[in-house]
Amino acid sequence: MTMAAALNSALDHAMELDDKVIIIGEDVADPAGGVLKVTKGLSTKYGTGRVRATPIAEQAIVGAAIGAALGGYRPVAEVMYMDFTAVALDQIVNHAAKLRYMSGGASPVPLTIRTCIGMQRFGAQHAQSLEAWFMHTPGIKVVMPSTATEAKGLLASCIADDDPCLFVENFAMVFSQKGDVPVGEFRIPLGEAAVKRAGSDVSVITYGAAVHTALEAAEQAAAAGISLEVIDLRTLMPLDWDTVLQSVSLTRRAIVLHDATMFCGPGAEIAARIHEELFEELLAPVKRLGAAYTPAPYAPSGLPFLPTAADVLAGAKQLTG
Amino acid sequence: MTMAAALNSALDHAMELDDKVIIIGEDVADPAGGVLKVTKGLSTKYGTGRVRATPIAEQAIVGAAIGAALGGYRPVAEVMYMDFTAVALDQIVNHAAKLRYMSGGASPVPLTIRTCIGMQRFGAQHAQSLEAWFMHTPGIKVVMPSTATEAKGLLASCIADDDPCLFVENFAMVFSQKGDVPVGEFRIPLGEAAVKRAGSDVSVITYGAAVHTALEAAEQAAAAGISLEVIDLRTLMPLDWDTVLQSVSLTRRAIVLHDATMFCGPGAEIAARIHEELFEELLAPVKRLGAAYTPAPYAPSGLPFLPTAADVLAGAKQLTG
Amino acid sequence: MVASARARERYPGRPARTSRQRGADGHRTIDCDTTTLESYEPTVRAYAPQHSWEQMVTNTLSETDPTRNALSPADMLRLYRSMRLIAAVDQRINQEVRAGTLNAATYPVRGLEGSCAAVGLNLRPVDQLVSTYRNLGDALAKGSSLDALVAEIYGRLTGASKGKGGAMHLQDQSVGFVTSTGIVGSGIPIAVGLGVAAQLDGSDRVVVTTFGDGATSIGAFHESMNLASLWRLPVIFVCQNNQWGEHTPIAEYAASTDLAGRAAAYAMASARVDGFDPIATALEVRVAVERARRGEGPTFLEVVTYRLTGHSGVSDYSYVPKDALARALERDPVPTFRRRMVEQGVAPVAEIEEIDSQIAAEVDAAFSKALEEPFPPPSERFTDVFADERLVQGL
Amino acid sequence: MVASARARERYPGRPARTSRQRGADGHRTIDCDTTTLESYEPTVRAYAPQHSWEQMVTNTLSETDPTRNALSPADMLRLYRSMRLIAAVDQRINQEVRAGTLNAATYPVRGLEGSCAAVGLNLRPVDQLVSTYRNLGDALAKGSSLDALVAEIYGRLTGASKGKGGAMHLQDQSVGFVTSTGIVGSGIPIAVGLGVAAQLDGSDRVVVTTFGDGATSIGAFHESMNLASLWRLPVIFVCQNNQWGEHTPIAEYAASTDLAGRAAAYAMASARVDGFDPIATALEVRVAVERARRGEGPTFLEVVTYRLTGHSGVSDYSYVPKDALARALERDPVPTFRRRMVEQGVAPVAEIEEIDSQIAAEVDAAFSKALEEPFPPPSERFTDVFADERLVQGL
Ligand SMILES: Cc1ncc(C[n+]2csc(CCOP(=O)(O)OP(=O)(O)O)c2C)c(N)n1
Ligand SMILES: Cc1ncc(C[n+]2csc(CCOP(=O)(O)OP(=O)(O)O)c2C)c(N)n1
Ligand SMILES: [Mg+2]
Ligand SMILES: [Mg+2]
Repeated sequence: MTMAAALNSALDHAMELDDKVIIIGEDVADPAGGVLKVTKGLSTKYGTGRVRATPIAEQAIVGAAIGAALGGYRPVAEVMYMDFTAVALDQIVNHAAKLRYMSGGASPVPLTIRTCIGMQRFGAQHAQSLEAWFMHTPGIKVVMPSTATEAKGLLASCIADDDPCLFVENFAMVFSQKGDVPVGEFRIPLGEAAVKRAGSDVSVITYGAAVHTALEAAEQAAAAGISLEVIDLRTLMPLDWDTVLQSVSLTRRAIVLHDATMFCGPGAEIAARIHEELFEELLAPVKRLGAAYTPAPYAPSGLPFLPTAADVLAGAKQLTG
Repeated sequence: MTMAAALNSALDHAMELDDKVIIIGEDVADPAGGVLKVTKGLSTKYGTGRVRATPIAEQAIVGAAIGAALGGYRPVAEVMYMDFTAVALDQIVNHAAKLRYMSGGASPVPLTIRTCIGMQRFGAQHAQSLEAWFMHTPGIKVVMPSTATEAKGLLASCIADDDPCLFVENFAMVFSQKGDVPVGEFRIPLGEAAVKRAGSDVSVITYGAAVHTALEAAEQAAAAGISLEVIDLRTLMPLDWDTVLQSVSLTRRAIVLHDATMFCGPGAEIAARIHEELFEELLAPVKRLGAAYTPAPYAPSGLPFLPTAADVLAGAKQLTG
Repeated sequence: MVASARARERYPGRPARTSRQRGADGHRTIDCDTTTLESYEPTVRAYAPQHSWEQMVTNTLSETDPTRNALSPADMLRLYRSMRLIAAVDQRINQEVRAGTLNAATYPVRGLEGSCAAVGLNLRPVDQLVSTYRNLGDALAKGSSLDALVAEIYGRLTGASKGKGGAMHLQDQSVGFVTSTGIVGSGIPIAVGLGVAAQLDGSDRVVVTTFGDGATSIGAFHESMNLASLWRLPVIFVCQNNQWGEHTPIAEYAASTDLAGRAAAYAMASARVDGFDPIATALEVRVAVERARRGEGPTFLEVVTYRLTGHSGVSDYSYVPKDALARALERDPVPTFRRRMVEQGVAPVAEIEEIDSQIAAEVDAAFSKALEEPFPPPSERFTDVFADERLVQGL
Repeated sequence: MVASARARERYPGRPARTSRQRGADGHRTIDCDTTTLESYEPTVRAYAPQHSWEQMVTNTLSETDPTRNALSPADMLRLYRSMRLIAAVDQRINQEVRAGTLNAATYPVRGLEGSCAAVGLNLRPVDQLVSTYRNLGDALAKGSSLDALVAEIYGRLTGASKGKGGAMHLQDQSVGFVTSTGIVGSGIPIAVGLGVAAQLDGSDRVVVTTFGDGATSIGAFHESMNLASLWRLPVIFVCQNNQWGEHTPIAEYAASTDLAGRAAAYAMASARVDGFDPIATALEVRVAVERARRGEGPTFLEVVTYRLTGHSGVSDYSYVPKDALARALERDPVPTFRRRMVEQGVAPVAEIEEIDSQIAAEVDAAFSKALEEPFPPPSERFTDVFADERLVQGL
């Protein structure tokens, strides 16, 4: 099953289980069923009252989803590409994330916002990983799966969660990631990282699409005699510090890897915290790898943008060398 | 001269010197002259063609400023409070910051966006320090002054700069900060930090309003026998790593202090980088102090939000203890 | 152009204005005014609105309209009580802010008492309202707890939001006063979403969202109007047109000052009403509420008043033309409505005086009580970020 | 309501539509259509537009309108050449994308050739244009370098943006093709700012911004329309109404499908024109451009066509109603206009054939050339982030 199908299955079960679950977004209704077909069939099954295709109006999409949440629903709003969260950011950060606090708990916002990281071949406005903005915003959870199965289980948890969640998909992975996804309803708890490969020399802390970069690097490193432990955070807020710190306390070396811009990115927080907690244990400073400090160059140009397995391998060699 | 007057003077000189400098924003024209009076008198002096009061429409304000910049002008756009940058974020990050790169250098955007951090007494939607979002956005400079004189000199540099600059003021400081500000045109180069107090035990790296927190803590620390060096970054992008690393290489202990949320904030980048560069020299891990991971609680409640001089002092004692 | 051209013929020398009629389907709508503005003058502008507020509201119910007195005496008394309460709390807050005994950003509602009360009169507790920073009138008219509001404004634990939200973000969920936002226009899409919930529930509850004239310039307003009309949601857009957005008068920021006319762009029913006349406003709100309850979709209501105070509790007000303000103050809703009630013999003067003093006492009591309430304990700092406060530990 | 009620009387049984007239001041404007939609049906919807495109454009220049042939033969040939070039490049790109030899996101412009060329015909090199991801027609019609565009699409150093911007972000500053944005509606405020610059310069240059029908739903559109009209900027808003926003037809996202009518909300002149008729479009654009040059402010132009392809170069197109598409294809602008030129004897067939083969050769040459150009060297990675590339070192 592709990640697209796994996400569809999570949505389907959630809607089946709870008729308060609704979907709001551009092109989400059939026959389109979403531009990546993730919502395919759902409007046919549950009606266009519950699966609402909208105008191109991200502020209204997210705002209406917040309102529906305040009105007792569990909306799943879709913002097509993560770059477009900038258009709706006021609703996300100033309202969804703050309403519970500003109301002293009277106004929880059980909202899930699905969005998708694009690709360099679209150019600089459809290729950004912007999760750092949301991690820096108190009051919203941030989830970024790397496999079809986890996508299903984590999305189900987001929808069932009583807090606003930003669920970040990835254009390439939606189609390329396939797996034996459990049928039926199932959930993976938010805030639990997964060790995707055990290792002893260097901990590679990562999430989302970069997990696959790390796993590829781990293969290559093994051939070079270096054992990488790959930790998939899965949830960035709340972040599973226990798993991270335990791994690094054993390997005593860490790489933080992500597709977001390195400067002031999620890796800065993770590296800083590891230094704070394991200052005495570390054999070398934590190495950070992220996107270059540039807008995404158009793919056909061949200019690099994202960190590669080779970068991870070089980092691991440097740390262990 | 207050910081408000200093900013006014910078704008006045810039407009006098270069008739391509224009101002766009809500209430910026006389008789209002800006809600904080920063643009007072300028529309009377230079006309409402060059000082344009706008509808309440931040996307149009920033977008029109970008367009005017592409059309050969040096606009200074005003977004009243930093929280409202969320409304205009698409224009700021996806356009102002990227246009030069996406055009291979054909479309520079010599734009300055002035905005202002509010206060807790306004509540959670008028009190955020969001500079981390912009530091994480390749292509835009970020400037945050702490004194009247520097406000003038740095704003002048932003306006003269050929890149988009976000210039962040602070509601309280606009009135409370006073100083002997040089009359006439003068500039402080972007990307140069200032050592605001020399010290030998701990480097406190900070910027904006928190500089005054640090200076207050330094007084108290001196009384307790601890010598703090206070570094005012002034510009967050580009960031003056030389000054930071040189200071920490001497003190071998560092606190990073800011009013932004600590989690995934600017301090994470600064701490991570210090660890990377001075891993062997550091006597203790870098200590970070920032706003709590909460929306800003309404001030009259008395709930704390921003780090205080006492927090800095406690941090310094911990590092030196 | 047709309608305004005709209007210009009828009233030569007066600014073009819209005509207002009942469409074939019985909905009140307004034709668009496509009058173009005077050409943009890059000179220092005189800060006077192009139209005086009297001109803007002359096309509401006339003095002789028989429906003008269609409210029962009981409803008129309810309106008055609500208006009086709003005015009393508003005055007290301004007094405290001016005296420095309340350190909060507050936004006076003087001038809006009647229009807020008129909305409240037509709503049931289950109906919902989303307001702005200028929220006091809406909050009280919707039936929010006076004690909880005042305590909130003072940042106390017994405040509606435990003192954490504050004056700009008043809410009382228990009576459908859902939220108030501090960011211009941003509550509008949220109200649309409450409308989606009401529609999906199959209930006949309605949602009102209030916002200023200035908010009509912002993108969120536009997106929300289209969506609400497209989905025929039970949402009433109440534009509190006080003719100023902070320091800027409407004619200096709106290409067309015919705000009600903008609803046509979204095929939405709309009306403009004299907001200084609580009865006219109440009747117009009633039409909109009934339409929404019947499932016939949203209405845009432009409620025209004039800002009788500075923008915020402490701000300068010298820039407002003295004559326009003086004329507006003559219509100050609470004293005007009180006079009318007395003149029309709706209630004996003694009864009205009794209401006045009862309210004065209630308000005094609420303020005294609030000042004795505890502040939220430090432990409240980290609650309500997420449902589970443990997630925030150590951050 | 008045106008549409009248229209309904005149055309009973047909969907209400707007009437279109010259106002007293000679500006063409459109009355608002306040027709409400059918009530919202929470059922699976049939994906067919409520109006067929023919109905939407019947109120443009009629066959007998004398101005219909007001373009000189030379201008008609220029139009044709421009259309043909756009079509040839568009076809070639689609072919390459389908063949997998070009790994880029591209957005076909088939159907827009005539309307893009009509805009280009009326602009001078110093005039400016801001486009979207569906930018190829605009880029070529504005006179951008063919070689620089094709090289850019292939990510080459000699591309207009050194290969770093790509297909979605074509630009050629040297001819006033300022920028193309990938985010719906976001180029519109930028065009408004170019209009501010033109106005401040005291020049008579004009700015055109193109965007899709779907972009009229987004906030940035609304904010920009108001600002441009308020400041009387020389900006022409060209809405390329191809009746679809990705998979969603206009009637399913727009509360009112009368897009031209929306300009009334901003007191802006507007017109709707048949975008499959390059001459009608060119004449309408001319009116708007002249108005802007005279300093009389902006115009909203709704150019109605139909999307003749999938949304992107590779996307599914099965959801589009076959009959509507077949009828639209009969009006495919390039062959239709070519036929008309031949029928009317605007130029001898041989001359037209000569143009066709010249263009085919030019396009072939540009693609061959592009494929031989170098890619940007690694050093280009960090240039153009800031003016000073040293600032990015080590980040
Ligand atoms: C998006 C945004 N921009 C600017 C502001 C600052 N601001 C607060 S109130 C106000 C004026 C609003 O005018 P109007 O909508 O007419 O409401 P009124 O205050 O007159 O009731 C402005 C500009 C804001 N809060 N939000
Ligand atoms: C803000 C934003 N939301 C969504 C998208 C995704 N998207 C790209 S094109 C498109 C449809 C646009 O339709 P329209 O404006 O009619 O232009 P057309 O593609 O038909 O030319 C959408 C939804 C986007 N690019 N930007
Ligand atoms: Mg107002
Ligand atoms: Mg379209």
